[in-house]
Amino acid sequence: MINDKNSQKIVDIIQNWSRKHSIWVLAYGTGCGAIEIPPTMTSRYDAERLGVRGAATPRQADVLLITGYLTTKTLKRVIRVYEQMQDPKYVIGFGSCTINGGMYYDSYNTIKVLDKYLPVDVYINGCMPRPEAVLAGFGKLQQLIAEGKANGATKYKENLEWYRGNQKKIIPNWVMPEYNW
Amino acid sequence: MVGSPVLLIAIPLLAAFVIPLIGMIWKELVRIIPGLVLAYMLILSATLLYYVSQNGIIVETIAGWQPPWGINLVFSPLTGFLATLMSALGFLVWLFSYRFKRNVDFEPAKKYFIFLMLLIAGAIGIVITGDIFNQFVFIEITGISAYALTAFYTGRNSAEASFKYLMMGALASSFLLVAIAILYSQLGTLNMADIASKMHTMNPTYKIIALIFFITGIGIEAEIFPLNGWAPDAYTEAPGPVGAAFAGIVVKAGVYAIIRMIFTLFDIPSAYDFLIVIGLITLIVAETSALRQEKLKRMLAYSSIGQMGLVIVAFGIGTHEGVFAALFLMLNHAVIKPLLFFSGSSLVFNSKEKQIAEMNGLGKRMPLMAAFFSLGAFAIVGLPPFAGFWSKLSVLSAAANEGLLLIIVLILIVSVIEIVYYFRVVNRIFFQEYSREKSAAPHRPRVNALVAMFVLAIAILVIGFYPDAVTGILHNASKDLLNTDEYINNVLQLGQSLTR
Amino acid sequence: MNTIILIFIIFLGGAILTFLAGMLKGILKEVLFLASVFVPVVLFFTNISIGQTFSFQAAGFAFQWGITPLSYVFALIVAGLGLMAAIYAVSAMRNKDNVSFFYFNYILTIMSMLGILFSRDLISFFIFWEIMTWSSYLMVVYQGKDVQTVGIKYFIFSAVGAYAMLMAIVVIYSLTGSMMIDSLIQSFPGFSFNMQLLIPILLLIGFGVKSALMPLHVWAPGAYSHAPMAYSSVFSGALSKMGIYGMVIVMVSLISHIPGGHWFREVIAWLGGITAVMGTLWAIKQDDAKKLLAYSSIGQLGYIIVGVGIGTPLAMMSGLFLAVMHALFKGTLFMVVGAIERQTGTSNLTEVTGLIRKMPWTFLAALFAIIALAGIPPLGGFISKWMLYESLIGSNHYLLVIVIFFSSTAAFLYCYKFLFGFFLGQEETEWSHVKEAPAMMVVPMLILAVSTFVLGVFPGLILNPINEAMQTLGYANTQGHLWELSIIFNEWGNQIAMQPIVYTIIGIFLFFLTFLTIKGYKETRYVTTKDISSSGEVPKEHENLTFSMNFMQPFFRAVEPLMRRQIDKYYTGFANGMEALFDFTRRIYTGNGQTYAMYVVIFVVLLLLFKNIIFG
Amino acid sequence: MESIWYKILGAIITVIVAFIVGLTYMGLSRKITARIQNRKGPPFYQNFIDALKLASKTSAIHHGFMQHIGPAFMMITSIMSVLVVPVLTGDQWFSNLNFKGDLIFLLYIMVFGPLGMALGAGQTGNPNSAIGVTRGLSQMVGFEIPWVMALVALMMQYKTASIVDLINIQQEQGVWLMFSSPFAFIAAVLAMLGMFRYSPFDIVGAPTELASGPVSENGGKYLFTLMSSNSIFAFAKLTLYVDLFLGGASNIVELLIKTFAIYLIPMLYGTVSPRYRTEQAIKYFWGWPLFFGFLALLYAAIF
Repeated sequence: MINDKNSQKIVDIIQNWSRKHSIWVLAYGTGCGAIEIPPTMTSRYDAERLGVRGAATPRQADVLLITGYLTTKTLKRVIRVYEQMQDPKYVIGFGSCTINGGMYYDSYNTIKVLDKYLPVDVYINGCMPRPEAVLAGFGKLQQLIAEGKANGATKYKENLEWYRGNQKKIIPNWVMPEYNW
Repeated sequence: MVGSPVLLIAIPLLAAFVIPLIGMIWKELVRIIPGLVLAYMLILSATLLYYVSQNGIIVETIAGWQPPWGINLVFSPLTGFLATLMSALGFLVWLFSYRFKRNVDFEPAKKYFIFLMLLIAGAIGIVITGDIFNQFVFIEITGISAYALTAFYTGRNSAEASFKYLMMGALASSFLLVAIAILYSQLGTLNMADIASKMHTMNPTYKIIALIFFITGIGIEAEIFPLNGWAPDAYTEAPGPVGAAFAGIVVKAGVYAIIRMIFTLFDIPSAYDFLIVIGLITLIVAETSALRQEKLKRMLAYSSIGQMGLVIVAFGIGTHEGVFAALFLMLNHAVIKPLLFFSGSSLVFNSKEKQIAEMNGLGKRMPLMAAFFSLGAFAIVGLPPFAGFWSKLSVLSAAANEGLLLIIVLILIVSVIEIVYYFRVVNRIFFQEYSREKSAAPHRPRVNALVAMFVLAIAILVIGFYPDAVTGILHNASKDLLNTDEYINNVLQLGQSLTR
Repeated sequence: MNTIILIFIIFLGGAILTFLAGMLKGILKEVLFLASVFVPVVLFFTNISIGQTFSFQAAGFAFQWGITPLSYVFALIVAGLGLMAAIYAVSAMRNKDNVSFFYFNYILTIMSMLGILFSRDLISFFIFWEIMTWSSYLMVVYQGKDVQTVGIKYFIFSAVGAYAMLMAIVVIYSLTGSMMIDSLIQSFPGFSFNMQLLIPILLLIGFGVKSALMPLHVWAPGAYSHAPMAYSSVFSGALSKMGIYGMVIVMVSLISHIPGGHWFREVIAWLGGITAVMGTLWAIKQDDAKKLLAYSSIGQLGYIIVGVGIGTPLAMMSGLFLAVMHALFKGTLFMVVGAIERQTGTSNLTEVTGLIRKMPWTFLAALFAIIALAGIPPLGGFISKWMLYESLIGSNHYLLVIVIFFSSTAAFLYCYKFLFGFFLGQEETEWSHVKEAPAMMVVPMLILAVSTFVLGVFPGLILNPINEAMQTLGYANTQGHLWELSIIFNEWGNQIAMQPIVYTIIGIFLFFLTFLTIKGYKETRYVTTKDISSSGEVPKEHENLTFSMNFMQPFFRAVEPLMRRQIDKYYTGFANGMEALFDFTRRIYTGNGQTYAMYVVIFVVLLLLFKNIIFG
Repeated sequence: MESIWYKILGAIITVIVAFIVGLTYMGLSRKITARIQNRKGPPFYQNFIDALKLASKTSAIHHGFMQHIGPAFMMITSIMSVLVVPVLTGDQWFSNLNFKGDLIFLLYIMVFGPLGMALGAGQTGNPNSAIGVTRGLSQMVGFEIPWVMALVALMMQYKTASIVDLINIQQEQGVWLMFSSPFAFIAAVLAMLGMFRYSPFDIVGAPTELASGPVSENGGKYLFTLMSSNSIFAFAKLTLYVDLFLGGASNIVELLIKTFAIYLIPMLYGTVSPRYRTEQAIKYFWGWPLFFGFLALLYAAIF
C-alpha cells in the first residue's frame, strides 16, 4: 500500500508541505549581504512566522543561503558545506553578486556566476536585497518546494561532473572527500 | 655429655695460637682449622644445650676451686643458647670468609682467622663465665680482637675507626674495672652467684654507683646510645663478615653481660625502667640516623644498634614474655643481620664508595644476592611470614601485657622508619636502572659464601613459617634468666640458705 | 587432608613452582600459574562449606581457619575476580620481563586475600594481611616507575596501617588472652571505654589505609596506576575490599557496642562521604586513565564506607552489594585500560582517541562497566546506589545523601571522559594500526561486564549470601521485605521491580534499535570522523581535532575552591620535615672520637648526678 | 495476558500523548517568545511541521554505530520516565510502571539518555559535540544538587520515595506540596530552569558558538528522534513537577493546565535572560537554589 503510486503521491504532498513550512537556513555569511539576515529574522519582518529558522550545522539545514559575493577562497568551504547537507536541500543565491558578479563583475578573486558551481534554486536580486525581497525569495522557494520543482540537488547529482569541472577550475589543489549523498 | 663447656673457650683460644704455627706447614690449614674448630664448637654447644635442657644446668669449676672462690663456667639454657648461637654464627662467618682475601696474600688471612677465633672465644667466654673478673678478661679479649679486625684493611679510615673503638674500649674497661673493684671491696667476692646472693647487704649508694659503672663499661660493647659512637665507623670500615660477627656475636655478648648484671646481680628494680628508657633512646636515635645514611654498611650498623636498643627495651619489660621476646629478637637479629651484611657486602663489593646509590639495578646483575638482601630486609622489618615478625610480635605483646602502650607506639613508629630505609635500598636494587659503568663485572660470590647465606636464608624461612622450632629453647632460656635463685643455688651448689 | 590447608598449600607451592618455571622457556609457567589459581578457586567453590574450620597451634598462639558467611561474600569477589584477572593476565603480561615474578606475587596476593577471609584469629589475619601488603607492594614497583615515591608511599601507609592494626592486636591479646576474632567480639563490651575507643580506631586506621579512606588514601592513585593493569583490577577490585571486610566487622561487631558508638560510625560515614566527593573530583581532573580509575576507586570505596558506616540493614546491604559490583566493574575497567595500553602503548586519555571501531568488544565491556559505575539502571551499579540513597534518606542523613549524590552526579563526568577519551572522538591515523585485544583478554572483561547486567536484573543472586552474612552479624532476615530475587524495597516499602523495568527498557531499546539504528545504519554509509561539519573546512589527515585537553575545565572553574588543598602535600611536607630532623639526629654521630669519648663521660656524669632519680 | 496488552496499549497512548503535548508546548513557547519579542511568531503547530520535515529528510552518512544508538538511548530515557511518572492519578490505563520505580530511579533513568546521547555525540568526532557534552554534564552537576535536595526533603518529610504516595498524601491533606513544603518547591523550580535548558542555561547547544553542540552531526531522522524524545521528556518532567508539587491531575485538562503553568516558568525566565557560561551556571545553582535546598532540608527535618 505504501509503495502504491497514489499513496506515494499523498506522502509527497505531505512531505513537500512540511518542507515548505519548515525551512532551516544555513546562512553562509560570505559577503555584505549577511547584514540583511538579522532584520529578516527579528521583530520587524519575522521570517520565523513562515517557518524559516536558522540552523547551526549543515547536517540540520535545508537551505544554504549564499549571502553575496563568493571569493575563490570561500568557494571551497561553501561547496563542502553544501555537500555535507542532507537531502532535500536547496540553495538561495542572495544578491546580485551571486547572479553575475554584481559590482565585483571584474574582480579577479570572486566567482561571478554561482550557478556554475552550485545548483541555485532561487536568486534574490538586489544589491543588497532588502528583507522584503528576502522574504519574497523564501516565498518563491516555498512555492517551488510545494510544486516539487526545487530540485537543485538532483541537478547537482546528475551533473556532478560538470559542476566538479567548474569547481576544480577555480580551486587549484583539490583535496576534498568524495561527495556522499 | 660429649665434652666440657671449658672446651668452648679453650679450643678457640688454642686454635688462635696454633694457627700461625700450622700455617707454616700448609697455608690452607690456616683457613681449614678455624672451620673445624667452629664446627666442633657448634656440635659441642648444641649437644650441651640439649643435655642442659634435659638435666639442668652445668656448673664447671676450673682447677678444682669450688665457687665462690674459684672461677666457674655456667652452661645454662640461657648461656648455652647464646653460646650455640655464637658458635653457629662463627661457623657461618668462617664459611662466608673461607676464601676471604685468598688472592691477596697469606698474612692478612692468618691475622683474620686468629682474631676471629679470639673474638669468638672471648664472646663465648663472656657468656658462659660465672666470674665477674673473668668476664672482664673476656671482654678485653673480645675487644682487642675486635679492634684488630676493625683495622683489618690497614687503611687510613680503618685505622681511625679502630682507634676510636680502641679509645672507647679503653674507657669501657676502666669503668668496668672500677665497678668490679667497688663490688669486690664491698662484698669480697667476684663470683656472680655469690655477689648476687650477697647483694642485699651492700650499701645502696655503692650499689648504684657500681651498676652505673657497669652499665657504662659494658654499654660500650652493647651499643647503648651515647656510648656507641664507635659502632658505625667500625662496622663501616671492617670487612663485611666482621660486621656480621660484630652484630651477631660481640654485641650479643655485651647485651648479655648487662642483662646478667641487672637481672641477677643487682637487685635494683628501677634498673628495668632505665633499660626501657635507654633502649628506646638507642632505638630511636639509631633508626632515625640510619634513614639518611649514604653507605650501606653504615646503614646496617645503625640498624644493628637500633635492633639492640629494641632488645634492651624488651629485656627492660622484665617479664617472662619480655625476656622471651628479647631473646627471640637476639636470635633473629643474629640470623638476619649477618645475611644482610654478607649479601650487602657482596652487592657493594665492586663499588668504590660502598654507597647505597651504587646499588641501583643490581637486581638484574646479581639476582641471588639481591634476593638474599631483600629477604633479610623483609625479615628484619618484621614482615610476615619471615622470622622478624614473630619476635616483633612477641615484643609488642609483652609490652601490651604490661600496659606499656606508649612503648608500642614508639616501637611501631620506629619500625616505619626502618621500613623506609630498607625498602629504599630494595627499590634501588630491583627497580632502578643500573648506574655503575656497564663494564664493571658484578662480583660473583663463591660457593662457600653462597652456602653460608643459604643457611641463614633457610633459617629465616624456617623460623618464619615454623616459629615453634625455636620457641622451646627460648622459653627455657628466659625461664633460666629470670630464676635468679636457681642460678645462685646451682652455682654455689651448697644448699646454702638463701638470704635474699 | 583438610581442604582449607590444601588450598593454601596449592597456592604457595604453585607460586614457588611458577616462579621457578619462569627460568624455563615455553608456556609451562603460564600453565602452572593458571592451574595454581584455578585449582584452589575450584576447590573453594566445590569443597568449602561455611562453618568448616581448621585449627592448629604455633608459636604459642592458637590458629583457626574457616569461612564465615560474611567472608564468603568477599571470598566470592576474590575468587571470581582473581580467576578472571588471572586469565587476563596471562595474555596481558605475555612478553614482559620477569613475568614469573608477576605470577608469583599475583598468586601470593590471591592466597593472602583468601587467607584474610579464612582467618578466624587475629594473628593469621595479620600475617596474611602483611603478605598481601608486600606482595602488592612488589607489584606496585614491578614496572620500576617512581618506585622511590609511589612505592615507598604505598608501603609506608600500609605499614602505618598494619602497625596500627598490630598494636590493636597485641592490646586485644593482652586484654582477652586470646587471638580469636570471636572471643574479641564476645568480650569487647566488657572492655574499659578507653580500650573500646582505642581498639576500633587502631583497627580502622589499618583497614582505612587499604580501603583508601580519607585522609589515608594518598597512596592509592599512584599505587593503582603503577601496578600492571592486570593486577590493578584485583588491587582495586578485590584487595581494597579487604579493608572493607575488616571495617564491616569492626563497625558492626565492635563499634556498635560502644556507648555512643553510632556517633563514631557517623564520623566514619562522613569520612567516607568526603572521600567519595574528593575522589570523584580528582578523578575528573586526571588525564591518565589509570589515575582516573584510581581516584574513581577511592570515590567508590567512599560510597561503600558510607554504607557500612551508616549500618542500617539497607545501608549495609548496599555497601556489600556495591563492594561486589565495584569488584566487577572496576576490575573490568582496569582490564580495559590494560588492553588499551597493551595495544596502543599509552593510557593517556588525551592521546588515544577513536578506538571504538578498532576495539569494539573492549568498548562493549567498558560501556557496561561504565554504566554500572555511573549507577544507571538497569545494571547492577544502580541497585547499590539506589539502596544507598534510600537507606541514607530513610535514616535521616540529610546532608550526607546530598554529598553522595553530588559525588555520583559528578562521577558522570569522568565516566564520560573515560569512554570519550579512549573510544570516541576523532579516529586518528596514529592509531589506525590498533587491533582488538586478544580473546583471552576480552573474554574475562566481557564475562565481568555481563555479570553486572545479570546482577542488575537479579540482585537477589548476590543479596542472598549478603543476607546470610548480615544475619550472622546480627541483622534480621531481610529477604522478602528488603529484597527479593529481582525486586528491592526501601524501608518504607517502596519498591524497584527490576524485571518489568528491564523488559521495558529492552523492549524500547530493541524497537529503536531495529527501526532507527540498524535501519539507519544500513541505509547510510560510513564516513571517517574527518568528515564533520567544521565550518566547511576539510581537516587534514594529521590534523587532530579531538577535544581532550582541559576536558572539564568549566566544571573545575566552579569547584576550584574545593580542590585547592591537597592532603598529599601536607604528608609530603611532614615527610620532608621528618627527613630533615633525622638528618639532624644523624649528626649526633660526628665521627669524631673525642666527641664520642665526651659522650661517655657525659653519660656517666649524668647517671651519677641523677642516680637517685633514675635508680632511686 | 490480556492485562499486559492493555498495559502496552496504555503505554503507547501515554507516549503519544506526551509527544503531542510536549511538541505543542514547545511550539507554544516559540509563539510566546515571539510575542514577547513583538513578533508574530510561527504557528503553535510549527514544531509538528519541523518534526515531519526532519522525519522526511534523508541521512546519507554515519560515523559509527554509536552515533545511531545515541538517539535510541535518549528515547529509552524519555519513554521510561514518562512511564514511571504517574500521568493521571488513579487512572488504570495510564498507570504504566508507576509502582515499579520511585524518585531515585527516576533521577537515574533521567541521566541514562543524556549519557547515551553523549556517547553518540562523541563518536561523531566533532569537537563541538564533545564540548557541548562536557558543558551539559557539568551543568547537570550544578542543577541536580538543589533538585535532589528538594526531592530528599520531600522524601524525608513524607517518608516515602514513591510518587504515587506523594500524590495520595496531597490529596488526603488537601494541600499541595508547593504550599506545605514551599522551600522544596522553590529549590526544585530553580533547578528546573537548568533542566529545561532554556536561557540562561542553554550554553550546551549554543547554536552560533558550538553549532548546536552535541547534536551538531545529527540531522534528519536522528534529530527527529531527539526532538520527539525531548518533547516526551519535557512532558514527563512537567508531569513530575505537577505530581510532586501541584497535587497531580485527575483528568487531562487539569493536567494540561498545571503542566503548562509550570512550563511557563523556565520559558518566561528564559526569554528575558542572556546566557550564562558553564561555571556561572554552576555557581548560580550552588547559590540561591542550594540555599533554598538547605532550607527545604531544614524544614523537612523540623516538621
